[in-house]
Amino acid sequence: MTDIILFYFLATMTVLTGVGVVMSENPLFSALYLVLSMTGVAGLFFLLQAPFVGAVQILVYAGAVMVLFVLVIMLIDINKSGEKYIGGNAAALFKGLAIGIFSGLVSAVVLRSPIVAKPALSNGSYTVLEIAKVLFTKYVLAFELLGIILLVIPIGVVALSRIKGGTHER
Amino acid sequence: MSVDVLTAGHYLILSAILFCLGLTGVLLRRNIIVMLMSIELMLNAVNLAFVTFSYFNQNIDGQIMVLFVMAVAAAEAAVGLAIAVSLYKKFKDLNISLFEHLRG
Amino acid sequence: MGSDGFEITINIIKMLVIFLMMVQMVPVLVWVERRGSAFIQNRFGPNRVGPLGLTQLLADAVKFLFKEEFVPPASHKWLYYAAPVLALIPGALAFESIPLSMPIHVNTESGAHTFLFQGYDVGVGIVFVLAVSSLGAYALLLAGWGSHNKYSLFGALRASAQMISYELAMGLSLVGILMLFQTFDFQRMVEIQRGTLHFWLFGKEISLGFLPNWGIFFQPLGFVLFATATFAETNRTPFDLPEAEAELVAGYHTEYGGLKMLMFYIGEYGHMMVASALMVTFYFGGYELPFYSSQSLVEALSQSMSSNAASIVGALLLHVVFMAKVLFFLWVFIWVRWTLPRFRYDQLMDLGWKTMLPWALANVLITAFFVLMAHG
Amino acid sequence: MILPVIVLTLIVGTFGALLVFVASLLGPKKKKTAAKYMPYECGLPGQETTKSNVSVRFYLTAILFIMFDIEILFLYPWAISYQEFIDAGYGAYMLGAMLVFIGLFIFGLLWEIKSKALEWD
Repeated sequence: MTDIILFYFLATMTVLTGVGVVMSENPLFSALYLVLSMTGVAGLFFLLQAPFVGAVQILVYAGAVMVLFVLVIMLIDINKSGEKYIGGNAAALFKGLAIGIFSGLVSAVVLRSPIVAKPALSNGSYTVLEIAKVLFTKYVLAFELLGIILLVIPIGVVALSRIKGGTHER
Repeated sequence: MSVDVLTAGHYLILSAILFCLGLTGVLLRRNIIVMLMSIELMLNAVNLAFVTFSYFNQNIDGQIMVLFVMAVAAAEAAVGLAIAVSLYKKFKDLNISLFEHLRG
Repeated sequence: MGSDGFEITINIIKMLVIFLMMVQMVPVLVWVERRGSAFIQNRFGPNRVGPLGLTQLLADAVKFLFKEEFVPPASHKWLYYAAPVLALIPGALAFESIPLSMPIHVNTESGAHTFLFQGYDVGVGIVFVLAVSSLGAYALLLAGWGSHNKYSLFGALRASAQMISYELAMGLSLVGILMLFQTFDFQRMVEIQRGTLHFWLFGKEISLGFLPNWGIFFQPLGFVLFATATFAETNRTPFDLPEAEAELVAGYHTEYGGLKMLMFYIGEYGHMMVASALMVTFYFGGYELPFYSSQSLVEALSQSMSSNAASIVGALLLHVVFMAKVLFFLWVFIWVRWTLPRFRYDQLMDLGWKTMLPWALANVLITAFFVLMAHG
Repeated sequence: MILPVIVLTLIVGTFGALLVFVASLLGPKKKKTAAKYMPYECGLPGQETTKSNVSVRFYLTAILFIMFDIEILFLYPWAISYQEFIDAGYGAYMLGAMLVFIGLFIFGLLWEIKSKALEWD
């Protein structure tokens, strides 16, 4: 019973802070709303018996990526807040229409899919050992490729900051 | 969609709502950094769907996929922000329409 | 949280007690710091108010309570007030997931209950503590940004840059611990560290009877890295430069006074207590006595009293052992503060990126090699 | 399993908010003088230093932190299952897989140190 209450509490928290991210005037507040939304999603991961992924979500997203966002917003500190939204109302209308149709399609597919009505089979949670066993046998190539993708960050960012007018210009 | 037991539908609807919120953010907002944040919101929605399927189908690959999605999303956010900072240093403003100056 | 009402109420009361224990430890630590620094500098320290100056802290707390409420002009009210509250949460969440003593087994008429001597048990122990302590950077950033003062913003940026740099070395030194103990769960770690030191090397079993089976003998370099990283993580000397330079005045909490300043102190001392509790659990055997396992302690006690009482008294005794170890490390924090000089900012960051990180990587590789070679 | 964490955050949040609220109630309400509102500085009156771009360099530290944080993150499942793989006889294979990953990690770190991106004036 507590799972249902917990789910609805976390769901409303995530959705409301998600709306806050899109709607808020000051980019710093939208960043802080996003941090709350991410911890809400991390709580949902714990609810879905995935404690390692939930802790990783807080560690990577809420603790590292969002600190970078908040840091950059504070450093750049653009105070002339141009208008929040793009384009005239014609463009906005089309975009709103597109989003409405898209969300309608997605929810229709979700509601009609057979998986929807089936409650969970057993609520045994996966230990990190099982995650590790599958990770290093089935996905070891993806694991190595990920190392290379992550190598993009330092090389790319240093090259970017080296260009004329960059922060670390030669 | 019964109320007394939690089914995959509850989580998938929530994931769909979050995804559409992120989509509106990307389409409507003018500031580049808020667009990057909306993309992060969409990726969070995708992660939620992955973990839901991993839990309801008793299959571990969903959680491993979430780890990979997080790593790639963090790399994308890092490089995206580096571009946003260099854009700000050049134009003193963070506006999506600044990308019209790219030529060649 | 437990199934029936009885367990839920007990668990909520337990969480409250452990949180209040953390909060009331702060005046004790401030007193130890002021007396300790006086002892180091050959002076008396507070001894006017009450015996040995003990109630000096009560007087300070009341004084803080009645300080004038000051909000800097044109500051972001929401962020300015949210920062001190945010400074408390990560420390409390982390401290409640560390086992303070052995679990208590009580069988009442409504069936057998086991109560963990810790706030709650999240499936993944270490990663949750690391994740929550990485949220600590927000309190600094919001305080720096909210008080609308250029210097406090610089102090906040420098403090958060230092905090995230040293989080890498802390994370890597934990990898060595994980290879050793094969589990994220603190309770399992403390059980592994029981008895006397024995390990396999190239297929031969070596056991040194005179040493306890603590983690520090397996991971000496890991301990040094972890201790230094936690010093930097809690902004303690010699890493407290962001609030000490002349130009930064008092760093991110310049514009805070009265009780809000006290809450930043509670946050800092809370992080210090979490750091020393982690050091004790990883490297010094947690709540176990060095050679005398907790089971034999409970059996010895259960001769003289009923099994429920034996379990409770045993848990309390082991809690005293745990607190003695934690207090020793807290004294080391204070001791270092009043002996070592401060780093310059670029020395501090170079140490974090260019020496601690490579050494932590080396520690991971060495441990991996020895674990592989252990069974020959 | 997550309920106690949420309950604790609420408890600590209300405790902190209560403290801040009580402090604002009890403090005396003095007249708001101009001198009081000068940002608190000590030493020489600060000459208005131009906002040097030193502050913008901090974002590079945060970006590099993300990369190394994720690499450390992938070391955790590896460290947990390392002994299991050794008992199953795949110890060398696991060590090899990890050496490649840590090799890329070290290459990224050396690239950083060589390119003097981690300079703090």
